[in-house]
Amino acid sequence: MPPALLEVNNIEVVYHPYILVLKGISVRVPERSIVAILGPNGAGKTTLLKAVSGLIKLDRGRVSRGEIVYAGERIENRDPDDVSRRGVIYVVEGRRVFKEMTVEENIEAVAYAWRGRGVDPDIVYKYFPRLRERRRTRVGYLSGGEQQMLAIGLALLARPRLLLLDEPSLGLAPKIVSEVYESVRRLYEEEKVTILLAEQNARKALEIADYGYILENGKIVLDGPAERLREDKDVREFYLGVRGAEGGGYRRAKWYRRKKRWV
Amino acid sequence: MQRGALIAAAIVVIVVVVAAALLMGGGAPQQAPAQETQQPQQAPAAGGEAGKTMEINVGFLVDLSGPTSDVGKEYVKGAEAAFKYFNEKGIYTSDGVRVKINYIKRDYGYKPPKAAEFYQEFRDRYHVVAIVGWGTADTESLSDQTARDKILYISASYSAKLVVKPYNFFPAPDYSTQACAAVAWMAQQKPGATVALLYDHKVAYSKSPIPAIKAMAEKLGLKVVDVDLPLKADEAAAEAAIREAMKSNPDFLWCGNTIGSCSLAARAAAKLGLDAVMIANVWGFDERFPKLAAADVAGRAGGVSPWKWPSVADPNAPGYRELFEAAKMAGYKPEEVNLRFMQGFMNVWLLVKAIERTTAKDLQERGGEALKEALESSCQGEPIKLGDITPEMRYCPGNHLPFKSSYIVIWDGEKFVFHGPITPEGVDCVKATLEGG
Amino acid sequence: MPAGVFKETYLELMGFLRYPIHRYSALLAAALLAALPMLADQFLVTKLAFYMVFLVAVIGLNITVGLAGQISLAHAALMGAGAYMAAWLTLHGVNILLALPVAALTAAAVGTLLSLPSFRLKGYYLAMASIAAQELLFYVYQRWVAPDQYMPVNPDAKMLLGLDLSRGPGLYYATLLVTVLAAWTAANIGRSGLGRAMKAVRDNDVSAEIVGINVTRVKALAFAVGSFYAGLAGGLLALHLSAIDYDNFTLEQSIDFLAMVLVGGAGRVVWGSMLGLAAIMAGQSMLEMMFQGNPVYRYLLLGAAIAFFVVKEPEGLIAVLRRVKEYLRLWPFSY
Amino acid sequence: MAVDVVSYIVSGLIIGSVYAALALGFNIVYRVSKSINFAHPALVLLAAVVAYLAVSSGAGLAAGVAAAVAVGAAASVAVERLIARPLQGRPPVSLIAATLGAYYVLKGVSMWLGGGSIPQGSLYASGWTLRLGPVVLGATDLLAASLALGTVAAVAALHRFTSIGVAMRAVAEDAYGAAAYGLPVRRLTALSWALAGVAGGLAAVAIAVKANLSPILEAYVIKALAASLLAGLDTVAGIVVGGLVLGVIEQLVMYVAPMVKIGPLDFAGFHEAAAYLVMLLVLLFKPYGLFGTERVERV
Repeated sequence: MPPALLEVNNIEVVYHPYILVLKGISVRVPERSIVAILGPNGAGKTTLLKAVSGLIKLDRGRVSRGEIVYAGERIENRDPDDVSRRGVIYVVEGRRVFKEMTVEENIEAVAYAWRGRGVDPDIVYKYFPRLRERRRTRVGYLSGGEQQMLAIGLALLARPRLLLLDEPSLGLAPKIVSEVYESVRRLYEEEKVTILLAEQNARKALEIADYGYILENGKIVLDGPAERLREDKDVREFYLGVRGAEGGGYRRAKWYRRKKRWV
Repeated sequence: MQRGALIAAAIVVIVVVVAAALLMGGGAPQQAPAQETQQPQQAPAAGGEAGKTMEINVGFLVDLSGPTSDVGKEYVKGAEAAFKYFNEKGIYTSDGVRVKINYIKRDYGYKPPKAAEFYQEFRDRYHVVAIVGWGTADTESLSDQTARDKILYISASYSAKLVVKPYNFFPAPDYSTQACAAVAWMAQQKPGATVALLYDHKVAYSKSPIPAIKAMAEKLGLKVVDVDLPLKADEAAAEAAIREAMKSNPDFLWCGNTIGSCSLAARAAAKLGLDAVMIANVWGFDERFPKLAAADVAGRAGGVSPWKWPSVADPNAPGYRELFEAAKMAGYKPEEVNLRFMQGFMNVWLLVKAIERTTAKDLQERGGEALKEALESSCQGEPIKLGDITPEMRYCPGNHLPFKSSYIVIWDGEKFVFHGPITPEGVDCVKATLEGG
Repeated sequence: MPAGVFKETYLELMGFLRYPIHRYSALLAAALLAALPMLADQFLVTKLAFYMVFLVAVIGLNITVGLAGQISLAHAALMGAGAYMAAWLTLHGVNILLALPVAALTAAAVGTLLSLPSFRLKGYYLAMASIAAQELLFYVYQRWVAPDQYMPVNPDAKMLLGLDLSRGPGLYYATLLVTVLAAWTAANIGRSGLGRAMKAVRDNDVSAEIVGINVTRVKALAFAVGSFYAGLAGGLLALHLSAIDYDNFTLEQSIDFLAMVLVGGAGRVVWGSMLGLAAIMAGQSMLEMMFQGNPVYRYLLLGAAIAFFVVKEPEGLIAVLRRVKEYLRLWPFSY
Repeated sequence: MAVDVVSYIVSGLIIGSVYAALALGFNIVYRVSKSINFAHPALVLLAAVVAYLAVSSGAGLAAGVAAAVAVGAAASVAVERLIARPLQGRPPVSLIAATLGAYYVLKGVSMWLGGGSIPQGSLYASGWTLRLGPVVLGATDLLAASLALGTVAAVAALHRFTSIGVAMRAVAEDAYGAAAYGLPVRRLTALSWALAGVAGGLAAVAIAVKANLSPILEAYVIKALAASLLAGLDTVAGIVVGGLVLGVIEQLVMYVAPMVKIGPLDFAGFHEAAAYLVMLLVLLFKPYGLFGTERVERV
């Protein structure tokens, strides 16, 4: 197997001082692909992305075992700005943009981080043209979808090689979600970025992803190419909301809980 | 655990150091606490004990870190120079026993709870016979306690309330009597004049002489108006006070605060074009005033001083000679000897005078009480004089006002001109203050 | 938990002196404190008693700040309310022991008023509101309560059955009694339902509200109880001093109180307060004795020590103590 | 009468602008580290002492300003590096306690520089005055006000018009998010502290010109803390308004106080409390300041 752009090998993550969140996770993200991490609330998706981006440090957590290899280099437990300087940009969950500042100022602030590297502020407007109309508006007054677009746009300023997207669909109307995913697809194709996507909305994620991992309680319970996951009976039932042929959803659900067939 | 061990070690070290400090008393000067009884015990009290020595402990309460630390520092220099000077020259009781003063210096930062704490330390740990102290509020509020504990207290505060306290002394007229001298001078300069009284209405020290000033002004036919000038004034607050004063078109200003706000008030007066002469009380005016005012205040700024300043006095005159010798011995240049330095020096000198008027036995057995009576012996007997710095001083039981005259010092743009001495007549200024406030 | 000790009921587990060693050390401490005037010299005894006054105040602030999380920089002013009330009562012939509870209640009443801003404010804003309250009260003391700068305390009101409570052993025992009672009560507040409600409000007042805690009431009580202690300390101050000076109750003093709580250990009401007091107030005095008359070293060393310990141990000196205790417990085989 | 009031108001505006500059240091640090920096009063004191020493050694006022700025920035960065950074992510009270420690240290250093205590002295002397009708402006007024307003304006311009300033604001608003986007959060935080120190140094000179250097100089900085809140903490504009309002209120109370007497109560010196009274009322009725944005509580 050729080395992937990002390889997470059997890592464990603890939060200060003893809370174990991830146990033995391995994820592989090949260059020029979209890999989706699926799973319910609290499964550890965000922690995984934070561990990759180094932001876990700000939460007083650390990778206690295993390694994270990015482009042939180990990056676990590095400072977040060190990691981002290597081209790994993390778009934080919940539309973490600077709400007290205008769209333009948001772009200016983030562009400051990449000054001297030929930043093109217009790249934000290129993918999200409606932000251009609102560039003098305080971001706090933008709609949720626009804020999410800005968040992704700001990440683009870094010309990332690997984009970590955390729940871009969170709290957005279905129509807006589609719009956001449209843009993600587009920038994946045009900007030649690799994307690691954490989502609860498995249907949307698997639409654009090449490969998927399913995470529960800090462990990977299933993985496979997107099309296979889309066809998987359990995934269909529990993540895509398609009722299986056997019927008796609730009873089967209990059976599933008892059986824990993925463990 | 490694870290625990380190911290444990650190704590042990701190505890040991602190305990050592507590037990040994830290600095050198007070390593012999309360040893006054040892030597004289073997010595019969009758006179002619030349060659014997005894030690006494004296508390020294100073402000080196608080709001008055700037003048406090100079005062401490003078007092310490005096301790050194007299200790080396030799202090002898009337029966010829040499007394060595150990002083215990404590910086209370102008904070009354600290003063109370250190007072207890002086009393219970060092069994001091006397305290050389500092501010008005702390001295006044401790005065009843010192009377009960029979500890002589010489303060840098000359509040009128201290005049009637049995154990409080100072080598100057009280603030009220000084202020009355200023009022008398103003009446001399311009009969019927209007005086604006600038002082902080909330501070004991600033308020202290005000009733006496009013009584004196009434007697001499001067008009007075009250104006609040905060002790912590900035320029804006000083200007507001001067504008308020200007409403009554005053001929004179009395500034009852310390030099900080008085100098800013003088600056504001110059700026706003108020043509009046400001007289500040003793802590409101000294050598630095023109520089602090940083404006043209020539002929319009002055202060009260019960003594001639060392900078204008003859350095070879009695009193001043000792002052300069002491300064030289402590390593200060003559130009560093200023009014505040002299005030510190004088307070210690007064203590020395008290010791010289006691017998060793008396001092050893009755401590502060003996010193108090020694100073009060000047009431009927021979008066006390600190060279030419002070006139003859008499302290009487119930009335510790040693003399009444003060100079008025005016900055004429190049030098300080001394007028007087002036003795206020016709009004009992101490009484006026005690009854009025 | 020491080996061989078993707790069978919740009541036992929550007991105040849970283990034999607690009981023995409490007895030993009590005996030592009671016998101190016979053992130590007068100076140490008086000094200790004087620190106890401030300990009571710090304990109070530790309840408001440490337990309930309401930052207050008006504690010195509240202490003033108690001190002036006590002094005023003695001037009207009331015995100081009677004046003490009245003083405490007065301060509690004032403190409850001061809790008003806490219903809407938090953190920085609340701290500023308390600074404002401190300065307003200070003005009232300066100008209207004690215009002569200090209010004398009637020494005749400090007698109890012929024993002078204002000096010597009388002073020590009177202060000790009040302090121990206050500390005991305070330690128990932390373990009561009210104490737990306070901690809930401190950790997250919105959540506390959701789980059914009357946040407004708890905040008001936190201020009331804290101020009660401040007032009690003020009353004790009136017992110790011959006059009450308004400069006892400055913002600077309030800041010092807060520093004592934070440095000692916020939330550990008794031990944290004691350590904080020892570090700052006693530390200052000791440094003053060591470098007498040179405040520079006092400031440098004290400040550096505070900053160092807080950075190394953000939970306060109490955490250091815990560590040391743990180390000693395992000593010499620490693994 | 009315004419009289004008000159009081002008005085208030001048000292108010100095309060604003003094408050700026609190504000910048609060925004970036979410805590009151109790070391700031001592930092201002230290900068003022340094400026005074430079001026009294004959180096001139400009050298004094430069020295104050350098020392202010250095002290502030040291506090950030040694205290604020290790405490990052801890509850704000830790930072309050630790900066109290820094306060003592900086005060000790100031006293050491002053030869054992804080010296007393004036930074600038001039008899020059400008008369505009009833209003008299002195050279110290113009110097202090222009220094103070210049400081505030420079900081505001930096924050608004330069990339680095905008980036500093981003870090102040959301350090976590900023780190995710690759902003050098540590460096920008340190820079913000340095900026607070620079502002403190300039403000120190302004207040020392207006009030002389003295051991009570810190008192004004504490008062400025009140100004920082009056208008809310969010904007530099708020600081200016807060400072000016505080200054004017003080002066107006000084104007009115001698005429007011309610029963036995008189109001001499009430200006010292009046600002706090106003602040308390503002906080009670507009909890987040006159212009502050209300924060929505989330669990």
